Amino acid sequence: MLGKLSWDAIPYDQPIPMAASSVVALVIIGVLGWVTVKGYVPYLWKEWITSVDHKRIGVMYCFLALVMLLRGFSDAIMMRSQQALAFRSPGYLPPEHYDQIFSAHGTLMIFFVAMPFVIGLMNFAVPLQLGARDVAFPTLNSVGFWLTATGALLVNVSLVVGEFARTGWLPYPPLSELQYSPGVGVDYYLWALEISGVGTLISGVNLVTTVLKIHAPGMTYMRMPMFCWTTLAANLLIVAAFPILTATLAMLLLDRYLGFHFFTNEAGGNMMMFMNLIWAWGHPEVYILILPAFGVFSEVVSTFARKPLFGYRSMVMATMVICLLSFTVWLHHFFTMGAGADVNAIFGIMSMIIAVPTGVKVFNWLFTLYGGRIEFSTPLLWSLGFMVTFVVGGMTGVLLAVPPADFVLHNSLFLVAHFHNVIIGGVLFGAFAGYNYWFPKAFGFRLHEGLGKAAFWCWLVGFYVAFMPLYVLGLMGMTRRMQHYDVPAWHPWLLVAAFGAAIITVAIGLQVAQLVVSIRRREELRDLTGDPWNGRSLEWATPSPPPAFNYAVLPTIEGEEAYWDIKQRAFERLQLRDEPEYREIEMPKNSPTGFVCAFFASFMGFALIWHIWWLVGVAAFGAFATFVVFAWRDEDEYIIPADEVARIDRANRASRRAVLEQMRTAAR
Amino acid sequence: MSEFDPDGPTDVAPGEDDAESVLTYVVGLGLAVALTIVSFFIAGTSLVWGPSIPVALTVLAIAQMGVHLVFFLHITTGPDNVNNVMALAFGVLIVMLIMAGSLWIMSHMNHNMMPMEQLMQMQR
Amino acid sequence: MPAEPAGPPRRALVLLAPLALAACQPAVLDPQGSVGIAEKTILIDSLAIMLAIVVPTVAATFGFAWWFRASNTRARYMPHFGYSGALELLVWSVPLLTILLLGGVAWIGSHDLDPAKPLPSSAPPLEVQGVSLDWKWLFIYPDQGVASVNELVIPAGIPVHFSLTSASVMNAFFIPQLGSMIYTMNGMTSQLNLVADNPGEFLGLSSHYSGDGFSDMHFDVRAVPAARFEDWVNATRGKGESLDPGTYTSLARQSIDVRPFTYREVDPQLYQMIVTQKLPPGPGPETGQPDRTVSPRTEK
Amino acid sequence: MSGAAATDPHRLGRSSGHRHAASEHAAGGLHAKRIITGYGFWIFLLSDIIMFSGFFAAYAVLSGNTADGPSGKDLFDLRNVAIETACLLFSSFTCGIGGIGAHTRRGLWFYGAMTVTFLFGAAFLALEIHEFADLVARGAGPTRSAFLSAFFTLVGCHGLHVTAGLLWLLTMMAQVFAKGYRADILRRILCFSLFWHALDIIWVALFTVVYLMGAGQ
Ligand code: HEA
Ligand code: HEA
Ligand code: CUA
Ligand SMILES: [Cu+2]
Repeated sequence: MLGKLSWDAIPYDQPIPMAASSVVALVIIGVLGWVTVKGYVPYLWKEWITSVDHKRIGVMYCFLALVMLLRGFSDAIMMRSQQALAFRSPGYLPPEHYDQIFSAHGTLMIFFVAMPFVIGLMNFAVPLQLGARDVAFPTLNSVGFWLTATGALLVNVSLVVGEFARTGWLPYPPLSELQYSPGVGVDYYLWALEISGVGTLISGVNLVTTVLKIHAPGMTYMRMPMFCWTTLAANLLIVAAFPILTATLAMLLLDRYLGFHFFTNEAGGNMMMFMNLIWAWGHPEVYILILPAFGVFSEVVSTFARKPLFGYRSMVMATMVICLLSFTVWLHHFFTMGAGADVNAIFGIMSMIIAVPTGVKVFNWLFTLYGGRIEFSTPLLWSLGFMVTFVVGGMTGVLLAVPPADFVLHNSLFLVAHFHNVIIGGVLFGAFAGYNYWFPKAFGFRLHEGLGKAAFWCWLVGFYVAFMPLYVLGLMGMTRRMQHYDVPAWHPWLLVAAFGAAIITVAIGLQVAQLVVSIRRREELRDLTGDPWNGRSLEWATPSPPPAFNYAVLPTIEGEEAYWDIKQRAFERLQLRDEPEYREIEMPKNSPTGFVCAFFASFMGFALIWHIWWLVGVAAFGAFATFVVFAWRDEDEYIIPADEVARIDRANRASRRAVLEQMRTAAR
Repeated sequence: MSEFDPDGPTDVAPGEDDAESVLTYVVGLGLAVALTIVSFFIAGTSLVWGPSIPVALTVLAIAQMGVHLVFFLHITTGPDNVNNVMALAFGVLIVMLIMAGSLWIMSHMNHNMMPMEQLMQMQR
Repeated sequence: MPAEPAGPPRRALVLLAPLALAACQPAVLDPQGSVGIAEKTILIDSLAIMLAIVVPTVAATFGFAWWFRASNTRARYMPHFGYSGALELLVWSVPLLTILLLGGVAWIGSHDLDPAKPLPSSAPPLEVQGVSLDWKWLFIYPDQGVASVNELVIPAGIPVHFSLTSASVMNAFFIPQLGSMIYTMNGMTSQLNLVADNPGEFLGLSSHYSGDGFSDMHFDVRAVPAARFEDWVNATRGKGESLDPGTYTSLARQSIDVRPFTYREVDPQLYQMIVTQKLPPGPGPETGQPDRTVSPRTEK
Repeated sequence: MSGAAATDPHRLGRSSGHRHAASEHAAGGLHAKRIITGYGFWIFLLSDIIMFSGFFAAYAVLSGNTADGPSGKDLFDLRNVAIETACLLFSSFTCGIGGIGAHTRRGLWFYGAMTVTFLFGAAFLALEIHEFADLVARGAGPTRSAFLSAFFTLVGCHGLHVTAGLLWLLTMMAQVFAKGYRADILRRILCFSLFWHALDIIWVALFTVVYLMGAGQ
């Protein structure tokens, strides 16, 4: 009846996960209870869960990422403390638990923190920057989000019911084959990623189409803000890379469920093929993460340096070059598998070549700063922190791309330090820059600057203290994924690293405090103008938060810095353009399709993991029925009447006029 | 591509067809059938030098895919089709990279790591 | 388990080993063989090449950010400075040239230090066949006809040619102080050539995660003078079990924390039988009850 | 300051107020929507083709690993494949005709051609299932060797796509029946025919690489 599922699946004998998960469960029940008691459920359902508004979906992506970030971080703390303790001792986490932790940490951080964060930012900002009313496929957008959430849910359920994979964030066979991992952990991993992978693909298709096909009049490709370009590149990579992941994981699933022999030891299976295919996805994946971050920095640096982005065309070019090159380097993750000198050398050199367009980007940001009038706001601090940190991480990446150097550094903590250096110093800093930068646009009030800056400094210092020792340890020959060790020389460095993680904890505390304090003081932090940073791209032309339809009338774009140009003209003439003729606007209706899909997908995934075949059948039927209903739907849109549009836009114009008024008085 | 307005009314969706195109479908079908027949013929014949058969088959397959793209999916090089073709080119490039890269890597791996016995068998 | 208890002097040695190791850290930067030395040199050279442009970049970031701060009235504000052909050229060519140099290093280095490439030496290399098992290392000396577990004894100054495979899942064979690592995989045999220039004790480990017992998959490497190596072989021939398909099958079962021990003699076909899978791959976790499949714990 | 004059908002996916029927704009809006949907689906198809390339790569690498079991030469029946190919080719043709029928709102063309398409597709599927069943019965199922795993996965994945296509085709016919040739329905038909033609392209690669080259080896 319940397949492999029984009461034994709950790890009573492991106090730590039990305690952790009961706390989480209590918090979830508490939040749900509070929401229900307060009567927020209808609001949440109508305004968020079924929303097809790209801004709302973007916010939900970021929210998911932040929650999962906390979960991934608790794993990180556990690993750091385990390794601090486990010198000639078993520490406090037995191997089968420790192994789940680093696997879950990597999986969560990459797929459910970094991915949703950047996708959320892109979803939120890109249509606004393009001067569009919405994305190309609003309902599918919601489906994509909810399938991602399903994946995150499954990974977290594994904490309580059963176990998570103990095979690392990429489950190399044959270890991940049924013979060597008979538990459900790998199945959790596989189904979570298959399901959320579909979600990611959908959102990739959506954003590619949006950037290429939906623009305000006059918004030609070479006038798009840099963030739109990096979005295009990142989503092209999603569209091209995620299918490979889906296919590869499907093969592993077939091996595990139906006894196929893709990667088994027996019957001619070839595990090297898995490595080959997974990295053919995996390397583009890291650029999927970093490119949107690059876009955020481009926006932030130019805004706060009060200058246009230096070398715009070169930046576009560099972005597209990175996009293509990222598919030519994947072997650098397995130089030590024995492909031979020619293959290693070619892929090594291809990897290094990526440093050229990346370097171009770094230098262009540098020259954007040059001659600027730099305002050290929180987003800019994150960007500067990124510029100094990322070049170090990129440099160690290039070092790893030299095959003979990689022969002694592969799989060492040096590698772990490299990728945290680029991911934290690049992706995460970018996400936080974007979070601070666009928060007022999304919610109508700014985040507290003081706490934001404090969090930044703790993060920066904490990062260096936590990860520089790992470079040293890697050079001392310490490999990754060690549950315990006997080498005395490693111990002090691991203690330092643990201390660094503690500093990061403080940073996170400050960041949470920043959010809480900002919400409580939202009135004094209110952004009345819709343009809190004196921005340059189009999103700042809308009120904060923007209305559902974004633009009452689509703006006409006449230059590279769409809003800046409009603003300058207004400043020169000290008056706004004439009021346009308002018309009614047609917007897509909210739809529960995404949520319902995800509902069935969650059950289907869970049932597949536990071999509960009847439930698989029921859920599959439900999903199919949803799809048919969706396919059958009539275009459902609703009309926002012209008066309503006029009312909202006039308010926006009034606030802008007030700014002009101030300028006029100042000019006198 | 830079100043090309993506939303100009000249743009077409991939697969867009107009009422006159029955003829293109007929031509496409004819070409596709012909190419298929040649492929099957070559695979089964001894008239062609054996080792060149895979090459010939590959060329024929590429030709046939081209026929399908042009006559069935209506992908052309016209200015209204730039975006569609660019996307296609990107996709084809990635497919080529993955296929060629995988085969190249894996042939080296398999060669370098073949167990001694099999290696000797192969040398024989 | 044929873990024959080591005699008192040996046990002392095992206990002392970590101390000896502690003395020769950091490992990769303190190489003890020509392969490791070359790799360290390449590592440091490459780093230096890159630092030459990374350090100025970081410095410029600080410098520009500081000088052009909004409150600095002496800094010139250039609100329209968004393009410069000369700078553009610089920005593309500097990294390109650096990479050209580095790429050359990578090309030559990959070929010179290819793990499968035999090392130049007047003496013929010592053949060692290594097998990674769950979770220990088996080293077979085909020419000497002996084998050891979790202990690798090699003559100093003479190159060693390793043929490596795995009995079950993937691992990687790595002795940080001697240089290159390489993966071990079932059904395949990878080649690695290393040399220890001088006698010494080194830490060897698996650098590719392979399951619950992974952290204990380290082994002692003892490079001894050539004459002492003969002594070791002779002493080994005198004790322990013999390794044949039967004993191998029981060794292949999952177990961790195996003390080093040796085999008196080895079936000369054994390695080939493992590589060609005539001996089936290691069995993996022993799962009895259904609940065990949920989370099979290792027996400690 | 978003005070730009209302210049042709209909170039956007979401047309603002086309009920005002400044009518040539309204048409433009619909046209744009068709382009957007078609383009999105085109991108999706490309990603699907890339997924196939993953399976293709696996097949190409594993095709020699027969584990002393049967190889392609022993198993493939080219006559069967030729008939399958013919089915798909003709169904692609009739699908195109059906699309034109829908566009020109000629029910007979549309329903007739799409029914023929369905029948050809179903025939293809039947032949494939028969082939698979036969192989399994001969002890050459997907668990026999890595080669057969890859073969069944690659060809089976295409077969699953065809199945999905057939279901989709039925819904499309039902939708036209229930709702008529509305713009959104026509858009869906456009996507469907793109899908169906793309499956054909994949099949060309498949019969060439798997069957023709496999049987010749
Ligand atoms: C996005 C990717 C990402 C990120 C951000 C991190 C962040 C961190 N990682 Fe992670 N790590 C990986 C990806 C990542 N890691 C991967 C892929 C692996 C490999 C797994 C494997 O081996 O298979 C790995 C492995 C890994 C290891 C294992 C090393 C080993 O193999 O031995 C360790 C050890 O300590 C570690 C530590 C840390 C630490 C201390 C952080 C810290 O920097 C933690 C940072 C903390 C946060 C990111 C939380 C921040 C939260 C907030 C700021 C909340 C704010 C909230 C509101 C505003 C409401 N990581
Ligand atoms: C956001 C993520 C991200 C980014 C951006 C990068 C960027 C790069 N990475 Fe990294 N990498 C990872 C995430 C990332 N990586 C992860 C997660 C892993 C491990 C996965 C695992 O095994 O679990 C990994 C592993 C990894 C390896 C495998 C090591 C091993 O397993 O042994 C290699 C080897 O070549 C490598 C190289 C590079 C290179 C060359 C870059 C380049 O793109 C960097 C380019 C940037 C610069 C160079 C800095 C700026 C440039 C200049 C200032 C110009 C001047 C500089 C020069 C000319 C040198 N990475
Ligand atoms: Cu795996 Cu050789
Ligand atoms: Cu990479």
